[in-house]
Amino acid sequence: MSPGLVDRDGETHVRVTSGLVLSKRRFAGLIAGVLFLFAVPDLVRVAQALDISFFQLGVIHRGLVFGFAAVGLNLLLRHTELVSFGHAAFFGTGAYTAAVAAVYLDVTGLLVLLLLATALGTVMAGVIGALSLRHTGLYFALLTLAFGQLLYAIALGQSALGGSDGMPVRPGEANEPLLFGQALGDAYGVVTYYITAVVVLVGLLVMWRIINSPFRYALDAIGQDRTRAEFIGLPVRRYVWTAFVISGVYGGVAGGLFAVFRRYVTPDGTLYFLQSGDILYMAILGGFKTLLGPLVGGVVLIVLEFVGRSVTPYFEFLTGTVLLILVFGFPEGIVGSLGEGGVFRRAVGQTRHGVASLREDPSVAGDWGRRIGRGLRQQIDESLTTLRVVLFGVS
Amino acid sequence: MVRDADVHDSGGIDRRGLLKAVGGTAVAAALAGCSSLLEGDGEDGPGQADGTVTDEPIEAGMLTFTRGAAGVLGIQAQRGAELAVQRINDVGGIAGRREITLEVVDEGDSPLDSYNQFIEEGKDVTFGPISSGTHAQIAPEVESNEVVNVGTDGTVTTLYEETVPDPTYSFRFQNYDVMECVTMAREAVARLGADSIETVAGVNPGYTFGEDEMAVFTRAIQKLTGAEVVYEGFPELGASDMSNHITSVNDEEPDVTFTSLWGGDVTTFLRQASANDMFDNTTVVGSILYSAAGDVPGDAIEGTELYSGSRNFYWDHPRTGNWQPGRELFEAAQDQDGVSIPNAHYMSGYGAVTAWATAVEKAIDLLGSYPSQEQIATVLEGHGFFTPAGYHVMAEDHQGMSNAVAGQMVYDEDLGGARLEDVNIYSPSETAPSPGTTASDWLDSWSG
Amino acid sequence: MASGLETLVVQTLNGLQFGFVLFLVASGLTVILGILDVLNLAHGELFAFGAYASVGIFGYVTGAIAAPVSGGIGTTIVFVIGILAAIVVTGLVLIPVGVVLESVFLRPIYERDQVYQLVLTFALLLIIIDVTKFVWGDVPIRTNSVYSGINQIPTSELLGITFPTYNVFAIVLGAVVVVGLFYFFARTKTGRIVRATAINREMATAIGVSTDRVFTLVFALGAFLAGIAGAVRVPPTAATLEMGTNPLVLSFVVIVIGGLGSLRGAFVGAVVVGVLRSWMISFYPPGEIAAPFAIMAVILLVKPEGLFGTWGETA
Amino acid sequence: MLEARGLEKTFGRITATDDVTLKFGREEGELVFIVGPNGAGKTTLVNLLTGLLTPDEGAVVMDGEDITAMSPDERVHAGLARSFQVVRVFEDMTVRENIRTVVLARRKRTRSMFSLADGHEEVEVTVADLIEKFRLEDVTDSVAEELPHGDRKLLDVAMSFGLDPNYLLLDEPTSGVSTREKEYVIETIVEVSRAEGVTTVTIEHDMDIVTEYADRLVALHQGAVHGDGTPEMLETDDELRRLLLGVET
Repeated sequence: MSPGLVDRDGETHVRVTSGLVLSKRRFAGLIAGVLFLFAVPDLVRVAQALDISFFQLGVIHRGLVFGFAAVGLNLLLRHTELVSFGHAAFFGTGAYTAAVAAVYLDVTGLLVLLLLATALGTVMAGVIGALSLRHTGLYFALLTLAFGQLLYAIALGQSALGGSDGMPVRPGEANEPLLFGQALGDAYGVVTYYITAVVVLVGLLVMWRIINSPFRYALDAIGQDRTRAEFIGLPVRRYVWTAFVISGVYGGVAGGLFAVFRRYVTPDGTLYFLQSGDILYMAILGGFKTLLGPLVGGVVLIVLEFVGRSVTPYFEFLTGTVLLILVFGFPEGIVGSLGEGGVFRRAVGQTRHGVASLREDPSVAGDWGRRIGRGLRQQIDESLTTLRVVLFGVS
Repeated sequence: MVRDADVHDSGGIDRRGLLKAVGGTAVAAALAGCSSLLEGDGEDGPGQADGTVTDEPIEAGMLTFTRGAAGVLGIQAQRGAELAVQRINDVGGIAGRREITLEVVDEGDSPLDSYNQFIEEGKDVTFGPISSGTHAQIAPEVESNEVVNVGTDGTVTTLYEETVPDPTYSFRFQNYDVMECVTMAREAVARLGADSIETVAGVNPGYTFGEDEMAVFTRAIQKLTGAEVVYEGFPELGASDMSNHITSVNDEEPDVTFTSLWGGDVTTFLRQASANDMFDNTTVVGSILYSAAGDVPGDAIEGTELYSGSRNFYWDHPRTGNWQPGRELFEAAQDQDGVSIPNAHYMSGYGAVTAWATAVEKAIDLLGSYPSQEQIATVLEGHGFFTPAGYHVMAEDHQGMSNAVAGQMVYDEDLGGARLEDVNIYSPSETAPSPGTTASDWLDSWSG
Repeated sequence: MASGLETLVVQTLNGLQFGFVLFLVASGLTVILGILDVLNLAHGELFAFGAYASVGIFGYVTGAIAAPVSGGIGTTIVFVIGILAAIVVTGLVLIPVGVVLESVFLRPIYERDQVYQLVLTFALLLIIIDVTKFVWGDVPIRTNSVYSGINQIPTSELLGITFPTYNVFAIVLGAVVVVGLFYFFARTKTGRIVRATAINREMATAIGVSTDRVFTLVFALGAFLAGIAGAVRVPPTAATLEMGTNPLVLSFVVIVIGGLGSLRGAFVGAVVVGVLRSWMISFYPPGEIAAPFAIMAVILLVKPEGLFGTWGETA
Repeated sequence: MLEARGLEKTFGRITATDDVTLKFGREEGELVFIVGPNGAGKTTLVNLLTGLLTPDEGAVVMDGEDITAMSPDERVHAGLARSFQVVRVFEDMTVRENIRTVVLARRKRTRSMFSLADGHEEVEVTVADLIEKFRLEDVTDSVAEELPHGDRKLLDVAMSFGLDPNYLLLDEPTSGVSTREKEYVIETIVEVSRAEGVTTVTIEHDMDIVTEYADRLVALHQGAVHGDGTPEMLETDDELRRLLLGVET
């Protein structure tokens, strides 16, 4: 099962590793994606020269890191169909672990900080998972949210953790985490980016293995029918808890990466429940039925917010509108919609069809307008009736 | 401490002396609020005629809160900075040639990214931020990017003690925790007498800043009076209900209640305190009550014992009747959007720009060419300059030093807001440790 | 002047007052959760929207009626009635807002994955914040004479304790709404229909209940209650863009404590959170922010399902 | 031997099972049918035996071991499987994936997180075998949600057989299936359970089917065992006839 070319359905495919066989086009996409990931620091320099200021290493880096947490969250969301609204808890635990280890224990090793962050993020996921997985559905979402907020409140109240000001991730004398004992100096931002890129790739590969494993089948079964899953012999609680912990590991790693590259952590930036929401929205935005979607969603959402803030004071409206369009128009998310059978392809087809019929007979435009108008009027009529009923009782 | 009455005639300051002190340039004069004195002068400041300075605009970036609750503080700082920039550009810019363009970005959500963008865009200088957390975050970045930053606020004590213990490029114009809390401790003693202060309480915003302020105030007032702390409450930022904290104060009836609430929270606090008759039970001193000057409910503070500090600037000190620069600043500020009454945060923006601009001009004087970042930083250390608030020094530890102002807060119908009355002035030596001494050691060294 | 007992009484009243406002927000959220099976993240913004809307309505009312400066029982009564009317009007203003949000945005997604409603209601949260900002601006806005006006009426002084009359007013109003709400669900026909829908959606449909109507009604009711809460909360403080977040998060805590979708649970939860938080502030001030979450954690350890079961069966 | 020992379960004021004691021997391929009017406690009994419900009183014993406190998934691995009255399959999976999941679960392969799910020879053989036995070849790659009802029922039962049980409890495998398909479904079940030697306990309302296929009949009424014997009971027990068929004699 070595890498190489194989023949499948009469077409040449590329075998990357056992089980990962891609069409030539997708293989090219994979290579391009990896190249792009590692070329970002250079592209940033090009963008700078062209005065494109929003394309910033720090912003892309933050997007990747949050997107990575979303990849973890997605294991729960996609397969067990559990909506966690508290993933910032693991992200924040990871981030704060790195900060505490650096400041109080004087741990200088960058990779050691990452390991510690991962370890504590995992433990936290174990604890919160055990407490919130007694429930499913929205109650589970609420519980994870509430536990996340509890951690937030704790971080906020501890002056040893810097309270609302947060704390630096700068170990004593060294003043910045060291890589193999070396200070990175000016290269710090770029080197930590590459570390993140490598971690992200490895994390994706691991996640790819998980979602192609028998365990994935168990999670899917649990997500689709919990009771039935129990009655085919799956230890549901234990499996869900395991999935929860795995997704927490991703959160912890992401938090550690964030702390290390930012060299500063705050409760608002890592633990607040809106961060949990962001992680969830990244998964949806990118396409939660896909492996890469959450990562793409992470980068897009962070860049969108960053750019949005500088172009309009009403960027919340902008973000909200994007999410609305997503829910009603592109529920499969960016990556999902680009894929085969996705909304995007279908829309292209429809537009082509529409343009063709418009060319044939321009009067169809009028028809379309009338149809839309009628739909709108119907909706308004219905709301008015409902309003009347609500206000004056059932007639 | 000096009573306002003793110095109210300082409006007659000697123009020549002033110009000499600040380097005698047009920019310095404009910023000190004396531009009118220079009209028809025809005399170019040094450095202006020198062809070694290009006329390329200077790009400045400012991080501040432009929206949300903290926008109450941040927009004042922004407008102050904008007015300073406008005054510099009115006299042709730095060295009469280089105009300043100021880009302001909200520091609300990802300030580090915004700061980095400034650096990537090649900003010549940055100002801000407001929040102490942001300041702690960006100060180390300022040092590694080697581009001068003059902070407008970011009051945290540990900034130049722990975060960046030996700063080169990071400066802070504004007073910090220690200065404003010690000022209020001294003010409490000045009003009530050390002997009548036996118990103190605090109602401070429930985040790091509020906790720090209460801690510093407590240490200072205990040194000055030996008072006991009987209650410390920390309502959440933007809390809609402070009755619990107020009831607790009522329960203890402390001689003095200290508060560092700011902005909208001040108004909520004062209203609910008044409704719960809290002012019958205690005297309130507040380090930044002034930030709600334009929003204070008149009926709530009528007849109360309420004292507010005002950091390094209070627009009516020296009396604007006599002090023309002060009055001009006040009037110019009132014409700006979103500033009903300019306050100390206004001055933090104005002063930060002034500190930097006057230092650059001084460096141009000395070098005959536009200075490098390192040279600007060197000149800024120990740099003295005037603003309409008076004289300021950027001390060797990079902390701006100025007189602090405090007085009784009263409602002024004509102004449509609160005013300070019966103002006391505290010199930097009374409110801050000298460079090289930490605040903690300094407070410890006070004899009880 | 103050005795320990008096402080305890006043702190408890403070907590009740806080708890009642919290209940107004949480009750709507929990009923929507119980019946529509939607966790409405935009609920806090309905509260904020009510607060903003009420400022104008209060302004109109207080402009028409003077505050009872010199007393006089007649002016006092007129003033209080005016304020009450303004609060109710604010609630009514929120009803069409709720109807539109439910029928236009929420209805199409009931059948979809739960995660989409979280995205949708979050999108609505963001949009409502900016609409509020667009209409009323970035600066906090206040009512002028409502708070001080009502406080001029002596009430608690009669009992010899210091407690603002406005807070008495808020408690009484909250109590009336609580009673009204329980009456509505227990005794009125519409209320029973709603409960029937909560217990068994299919059966309700089978006996000819339009679940669409019920859903809209419930959402509108939630908006109405949130609007009233916003209006009650504004006079002692201000309407700000951030004000929606805190009640939303605390409502989550209340729901977790009380039990999913339980109205009675929401009431007990809100009062417990309000009063315990209040005591915490006076006896252990640093615990203020963590208090509600700590209470929640303890209750979850003792009783993982929350204090009361599913709504509809126990209301 | 699967035993119910004095099982009792009440819901509020309703007694769903009242001191039920039954034994199902492990005679290879025995077909037991449970009959009784609506509300007789048939489903409750199955739920108690399989662990969906915990009895208030009494015990469930399988092959000599008390499994009352055992979780449903542990019971599956001990050799006890069931199907549901309302089809419970994994709706978004294809037929093959549904069965594959079951086979993986039964062999505890699902614990493996990093191996690939596809390409296990023995697993695939078992899956293909089940698909063939239950005549689902034509719909192997269809998503469960989109299957015709009869196929869904078969899939549900196929999944239960995929668990390789010693005792299989089927809750109305033919409910909601058209009369024509009923025959087909029940015959498949009978065929496979005889071939595999599984003791099958089936809840059934259709007395024609019961008469035709039952080796043994258990009748429940108001939560209690009304009768336990051969299908001839239907002919001889008038009360039972009245209860089940509404036939007055």
